Amino acid sequence: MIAAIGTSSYLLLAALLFAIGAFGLLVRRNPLIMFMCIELMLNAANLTFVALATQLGDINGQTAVFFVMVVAAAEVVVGLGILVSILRRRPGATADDLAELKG
Amino acid sequence: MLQQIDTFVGPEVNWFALSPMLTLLGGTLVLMLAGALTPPWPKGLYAFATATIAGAAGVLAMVQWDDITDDGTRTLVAGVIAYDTLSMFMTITICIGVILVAMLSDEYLRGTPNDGPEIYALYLVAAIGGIVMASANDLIVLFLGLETLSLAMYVLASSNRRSGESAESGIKYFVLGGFSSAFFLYGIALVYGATGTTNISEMVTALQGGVDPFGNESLALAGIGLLIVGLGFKVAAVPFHVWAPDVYQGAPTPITAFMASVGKAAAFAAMLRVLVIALPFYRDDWRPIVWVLALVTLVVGSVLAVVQNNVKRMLAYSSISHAGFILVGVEAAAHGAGEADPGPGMASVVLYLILYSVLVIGSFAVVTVVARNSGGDSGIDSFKGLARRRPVLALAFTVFLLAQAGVPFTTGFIAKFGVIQAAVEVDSYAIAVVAMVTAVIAAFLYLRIMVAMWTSDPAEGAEPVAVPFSTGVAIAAAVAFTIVVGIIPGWLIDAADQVTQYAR
Amino acid sequence: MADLVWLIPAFPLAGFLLLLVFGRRLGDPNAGYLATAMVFGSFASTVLIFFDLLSKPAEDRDTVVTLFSWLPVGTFQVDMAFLADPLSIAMCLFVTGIGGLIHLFAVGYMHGDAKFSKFFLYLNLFVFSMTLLVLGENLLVTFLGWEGVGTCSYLLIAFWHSRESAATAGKKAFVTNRVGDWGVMLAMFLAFSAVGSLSYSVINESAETGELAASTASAIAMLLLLGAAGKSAQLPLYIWLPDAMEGPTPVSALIHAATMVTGGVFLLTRINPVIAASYDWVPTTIAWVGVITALFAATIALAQNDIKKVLAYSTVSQIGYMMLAVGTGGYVAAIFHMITHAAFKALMFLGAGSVIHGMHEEQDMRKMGALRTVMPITAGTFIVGWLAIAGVPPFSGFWSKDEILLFALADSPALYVVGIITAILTAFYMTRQVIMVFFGEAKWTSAANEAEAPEPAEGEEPIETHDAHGEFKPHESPPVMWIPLVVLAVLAAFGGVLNLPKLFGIPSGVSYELEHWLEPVIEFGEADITGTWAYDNKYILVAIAVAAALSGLALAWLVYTKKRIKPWEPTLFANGWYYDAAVSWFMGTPGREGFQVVTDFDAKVVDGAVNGVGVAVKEAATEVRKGQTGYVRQYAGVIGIGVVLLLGWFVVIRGIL
Amino acid sequence: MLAAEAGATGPIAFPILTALILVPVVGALLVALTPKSRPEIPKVIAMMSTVGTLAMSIWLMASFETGESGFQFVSKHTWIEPWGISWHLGVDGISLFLVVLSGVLFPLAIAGIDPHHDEKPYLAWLLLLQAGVMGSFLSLDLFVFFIFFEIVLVPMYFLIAGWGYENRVYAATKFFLFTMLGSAFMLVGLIATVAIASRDLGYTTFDLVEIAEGAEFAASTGRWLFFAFAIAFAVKVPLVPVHTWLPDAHTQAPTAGSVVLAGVMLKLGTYGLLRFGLYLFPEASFWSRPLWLTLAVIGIIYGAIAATMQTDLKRLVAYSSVAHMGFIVLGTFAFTTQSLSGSVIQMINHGVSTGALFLFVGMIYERRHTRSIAELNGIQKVAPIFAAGFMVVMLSSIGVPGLNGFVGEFLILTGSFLTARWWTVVATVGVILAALYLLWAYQRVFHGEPDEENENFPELKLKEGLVLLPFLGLIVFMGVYPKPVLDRIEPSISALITRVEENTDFVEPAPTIQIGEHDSTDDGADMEGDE
Repeated sequence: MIAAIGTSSYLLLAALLFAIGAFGLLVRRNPLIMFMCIELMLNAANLTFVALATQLGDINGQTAVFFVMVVAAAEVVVGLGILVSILRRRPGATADDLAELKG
Repeated sequence: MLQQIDTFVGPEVNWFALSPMLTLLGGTLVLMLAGALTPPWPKGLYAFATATIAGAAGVLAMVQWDDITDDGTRTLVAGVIAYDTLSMFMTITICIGVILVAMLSDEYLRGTPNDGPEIYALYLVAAIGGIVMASANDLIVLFLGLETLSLAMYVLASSNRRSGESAESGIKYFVLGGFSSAFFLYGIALVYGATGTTNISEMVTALQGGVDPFGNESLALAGIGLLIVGLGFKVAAVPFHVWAPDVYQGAPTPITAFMASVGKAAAFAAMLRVLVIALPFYRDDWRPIVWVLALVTLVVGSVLAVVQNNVKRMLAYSSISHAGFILVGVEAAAHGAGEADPGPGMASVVLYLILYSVLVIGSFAVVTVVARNSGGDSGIDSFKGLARRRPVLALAFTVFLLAQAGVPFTTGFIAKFGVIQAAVEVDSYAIAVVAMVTAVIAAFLYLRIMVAMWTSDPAEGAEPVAVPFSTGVAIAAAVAFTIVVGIIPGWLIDAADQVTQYAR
Repeated sequence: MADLVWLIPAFPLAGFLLLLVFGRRLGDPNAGYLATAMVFGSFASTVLIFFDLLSKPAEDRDTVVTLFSWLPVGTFQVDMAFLADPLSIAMCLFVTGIGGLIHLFAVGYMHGDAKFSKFFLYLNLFVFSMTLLVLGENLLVTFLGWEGVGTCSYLLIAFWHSRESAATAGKKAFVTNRVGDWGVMLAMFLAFSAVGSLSYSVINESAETGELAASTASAIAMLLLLGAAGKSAQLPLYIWLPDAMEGPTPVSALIHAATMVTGGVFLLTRINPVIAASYDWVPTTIAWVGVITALFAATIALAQNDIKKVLAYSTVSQIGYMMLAVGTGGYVAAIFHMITHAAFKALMFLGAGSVIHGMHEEQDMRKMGALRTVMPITAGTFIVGWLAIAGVPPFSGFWSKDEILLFALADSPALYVVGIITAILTAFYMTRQVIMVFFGEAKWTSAANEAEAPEPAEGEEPIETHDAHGEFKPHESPPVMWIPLVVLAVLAAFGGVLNLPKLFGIPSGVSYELEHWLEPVIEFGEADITGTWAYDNKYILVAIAVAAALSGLALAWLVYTKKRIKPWEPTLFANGWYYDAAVSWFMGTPGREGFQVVTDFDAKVVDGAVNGVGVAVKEAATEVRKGQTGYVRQYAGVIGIGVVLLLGWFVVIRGIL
Repeated sequence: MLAAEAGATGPIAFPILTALILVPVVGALLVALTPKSRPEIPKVIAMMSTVGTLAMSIWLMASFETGESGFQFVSKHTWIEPWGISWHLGVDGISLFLVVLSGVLFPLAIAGIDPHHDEKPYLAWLLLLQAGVMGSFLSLDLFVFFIFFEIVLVPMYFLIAGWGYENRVYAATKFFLFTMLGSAFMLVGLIATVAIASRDLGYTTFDLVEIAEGAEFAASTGRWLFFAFAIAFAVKVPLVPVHTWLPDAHTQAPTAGSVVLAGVMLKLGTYGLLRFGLYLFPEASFWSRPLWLTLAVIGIIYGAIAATMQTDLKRLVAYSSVAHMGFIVLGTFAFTTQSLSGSVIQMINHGVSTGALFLFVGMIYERRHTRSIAELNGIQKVAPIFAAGFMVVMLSSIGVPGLNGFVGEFLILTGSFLTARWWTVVATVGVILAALYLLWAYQRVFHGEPDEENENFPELKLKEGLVLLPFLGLIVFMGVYPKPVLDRIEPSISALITRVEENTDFVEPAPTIQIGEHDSTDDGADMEGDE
């Protein structure tokens, strides 16, 4: 038998994804993975939007998601660009290798 | 025939009202295309073009200012853009920032691989993003603006391909920026859930009706919390400031000036929109948070600045403590948020923003020329004996530093005075006193730089600092503004008051 | 006529200003003669005013001359005003008169000094201040003079300032006097707060009418006594006077014997109604302070070998007598003794100066002796002074001292006994001095050797000329120096006629002249001793006094001439009961250390706290900035923590979940 | 700058007070703009400007209406309208002579002392400083007062840091931050005052007079506000324990800096206490008087003791300033006509005497390149005139009657004795100590035999003498005939006291009170009784 899955569950899932993304950013050293974590967080937000939009029966929430996707894409582009410029300078650099500026 | 299918009618658009943004957008495209299609422009023309475009946008904004003060405020494009004095004020502020930064970028970029239209285009894009943030009447739009600004900033920060520091600052800014905007977005989502809309005007009305689909306010509050995180990051409020020192130091100095002026201005404008204008209903919940943020930001910013040895980094921390000051204004605005007479809080904030922007660009302009002279080293030693080598430049820097310290007859004093006045009017004495005391701590830092410039002799073999023409003009303009407005601030204060008056 | 009283100070002031401008040009000796002329000028004007007052009926023998308003603030109105009344004029007479003679003497004494004109500059300034002191119509003008003479005495004691001891002595005199001034100032505040004015007329009148509360009156009197103790070198503040002998001898004669040091007595006499209006223990205290000082100083004088030190201590002792008189209500006696003392003490100081001059700056009496042979005039005049101070009739000192003792006995036998003992001692040590200096065998032939090698400390002695020629011979002083001696000798001898008692059939026409003269001023305070046992048995007192004087003389003769008894000069006396040493030790050791503690506290604790704050901020910053590690993930962590705290705050405050 | 907004509403056609502030500013700008090629010009301009200011201040004093208690030469123009700030200047008996003093000290300081290097900026800063102090004394608008009060820090900072002695940067920074911290509280208090007053007045204004007349502060609020102001002034005066910036600043400042600092800038504190303490918050001032009296007396004794033990001549004078300023505060919070008039005139006298003392110390430094008392001796023998001049100034500082120092001190103490008897009794001890530390220092520096470093100590030069002459003249004149000054001061003082009496239960004691069987006097007697 199939249990009905309510909005709150979606929200919970989204929150979980968000937390995973945030936590991942803290633990992973590899810049690429960190980007992916950010993507994950954004998409968690998206999921929340969608869930709430359905809950409220309001279209705006869903449209918002499209904007966010675009933004996410753009972010990745920029991020990768910066990353490439760094890796070209020092191949295989991890996030922790970039700590010249501190204090 | 066609009419029959033509059932969808897009929102009617008041093109004139959007003209500042459109001007900037058009300018960006022209720059990009021309840069791509035409041979390199003669010396300084890119900068000049940028300045002109920004100037045009600013002028248009001023025209619309009168339009608003005459016919009142309204919203544009199906209510997602607010057409009010706040947006215009910030537009003007941002345009001024762009003009000045463009002027001091010109010489700086000469001879680097970036000597082309790209950087300027990015300035304009960022400016558009900032203006959108400042005039958004919908949280999603605000998010878009924020991202536009941020993405441009990420690129700018890492734009110096020769410098590892620049790249590092870029990546740090990017990662943390993405991190925080994710929080911001999630916050929007939750607030949307709580209020059923992302549109600010509707949100206000909805909250007055007390709509709350989940029977408790947890969604809204969590959302507000996350929104504050995102905004706090952008304004570099402690503890979300961590990125600022590194990025400010690593980024090319003109870019740093751009971040500290345009970036901050846009971010605070957004904060006013989101907290003061959109969520007065919850003001008693978020005001204490702003209070704490202001306190911590003031203390940490000024205390940490004291022990720095790199002038760029010093100014980075000092800009954090300035953010604290502005937060004091926001806290004051919170008291009257959503009421018929909102009190002077908001006015004091926007006043502070425009005055501080000019101030900080001027300061970084001096740092730019001095650091270039000493091979990109902005350590305090490269300022030793500047008064001997370039007395006028040293004097200008002294003016900026004194103004940042809040000495009378400068804009810095007017700005601080306004904020403190706003805080006192709503009886938040404690934070006002803390702000003034931390200002004293911060003053030590400015004195340190002045001492280096005036009382110590230049390192031998230090050739006189070369001050490029355009940069010189920018500095001169900033000095003039700092002193003249410091003495005759009445008109600007009036304008700032109108912001409170004609904000939606 | 009497409204020309301002002339009295005007002359010395003019002298001061003239010397200030032309002093160096006039030089030696004309500057001295100018100064002398000025003082005699003010003496002349005093005499004129004196006769003018005489011509008036006793009750309106006082004229107030207001020059200008000095300190006018609301109810507090102080004028620069002079009061010409019997007391002030009497004072002026001997101040300017004797002052003039001393000026004249100084012309000779200071001859050849590098700073000759400056000396007379100061001297004129002093006379000016002194006349202000006595002529003042209110406490403040008196205080102006009071401080003025103090300053001049400081300048003159430290006149040979390159000598460390002189500089120190000057400072000591000023500071010690300041302690007394503390009392005087408080007295003025109290007087103003009580009667709203500082003018003597108002204060005294309120005391006479009794509207001045006894408590207030007592406080004022006691505070002024403190001031008087400072200025008139009484216990416990006398310590500066012996050191003041570092100054040139004419200064010692003028300031530290004749005039300034009597200022305290004058002040108390001036406010005698207040003393009368205060509690009984106040005058008693004054009397005992006086008599104990008298005895105390006399004992010290017994064992001094410095010719000037002996005279210094005897001055302290004699002023003690005056205080005793004031305390026992014998104001006339006090003034009487003040005048006679001024004459004979000035005489003896100048004599000493002449001796020192003749002995080539030798002050040690043990190196003198038999000087009467070489300096007859000095010796003769000095002997007159000696008889006068010893209280041998008919010399002036006898009459005045007798008056004082009379009042002492009328007040309390104890006072009288101490007074008599002091009288004996006085006769004794003065005789000792005369014998050591003028009689016996000459020890100065041996003193020659020392004279050849003057101590380095005395590098700046006034007269180099003497050391020039080789062999050593004391000599009589020039006329300019001995003429004043003679005049003073006459005064010392016959000064008694001022106030002869009704004894030995002296006609009432000439008796108690001074008392009649001073009557209007002191009638309220003057004790009425008629009918007391002492009053009715004056003859006995006279007899006792004479006996005391003669016994003192005889004893000293036996000791120092006949050598029947070996001299008894305990070091306790020689060192002034170690009182001065104790005070100096206290100031030097615990006092100074205490000051140092405060200063260190300021530097270490107060300022340390200020700098500490700065250091603390720096320390904190260096700690906190360690958190800014540069690791982007750590930054993200910080932001995360921020988020958690922020949301947590909502959870806690709003009780969500 | 104001001409734009100034409709000439002043009672007199020529805005003399504004001119007093602007002339130095213009002078400073001209000095700054002179080309390097003409090194002699700046001094000329500076002298012209300061002498002009002096002339105007003298004219001000001459045409000042004696017997008037109110503000005169008032000029008021709207400045920052949205904040209710107006350029409101005026002078009364309290500020008049401080203005004149500022006018007198600066030309002498400029003429008398040579900065040795970078004369141009030195003079420019001095002129700006003069503008600052003038503005502080003249302004009747809280905002205007504050900005001038604050701005003076900058020129003084640069003077100390740029032309001072070995430890100048430390001293300058300490001075700047310490004073700025004080004014931090004042700014908040000042704005709060305006905010609260606006609730009474119905409109926002920073105008001192309007607030003082129109606003009623509840005791509790008034006290808070008063303390916010008082902290700033206490630092400026300075009162113990917030005084430690002063010795450093004084010692390290160039001579002209010390002269101005002691002569005028310290007075900003005491003047502020009068104008913004007693006048604006009478109730709070009266309520808190025990605190101030105590601090003042502590300052008198403490400063004197510390001065006694100093080994640096300049530092000694600095600590003596702490003591002297203590007298002024004592008189201020004794609330009697005498004590307050005494305080005001003491401000002038301290300015003259201590200014002159610093000049002398500066000249000693010029000659011997040391301030250490131990390294100086026997100067009187080689330079008698120099010594004589120092002696006169010293005696005035000791408070010998007939010289100016006495007038203020005596009036203060006389007046204070009426309302603050026991504080006065202790404070009078300071008179003894003053003699102690100054005479001791004099003995060590001037008396004795000069050693080989000092035996060629140059005698006073004519130029120096000409600079010192006005000081000595003032010292004697103010000591002998202070009436003209007192007559102009008194009305304003009486008005001030009346204001205090209206707002508190304080009644100025009529001096003809009978103390009667008041036991305190018995104590007073017993105190001396044991002799």
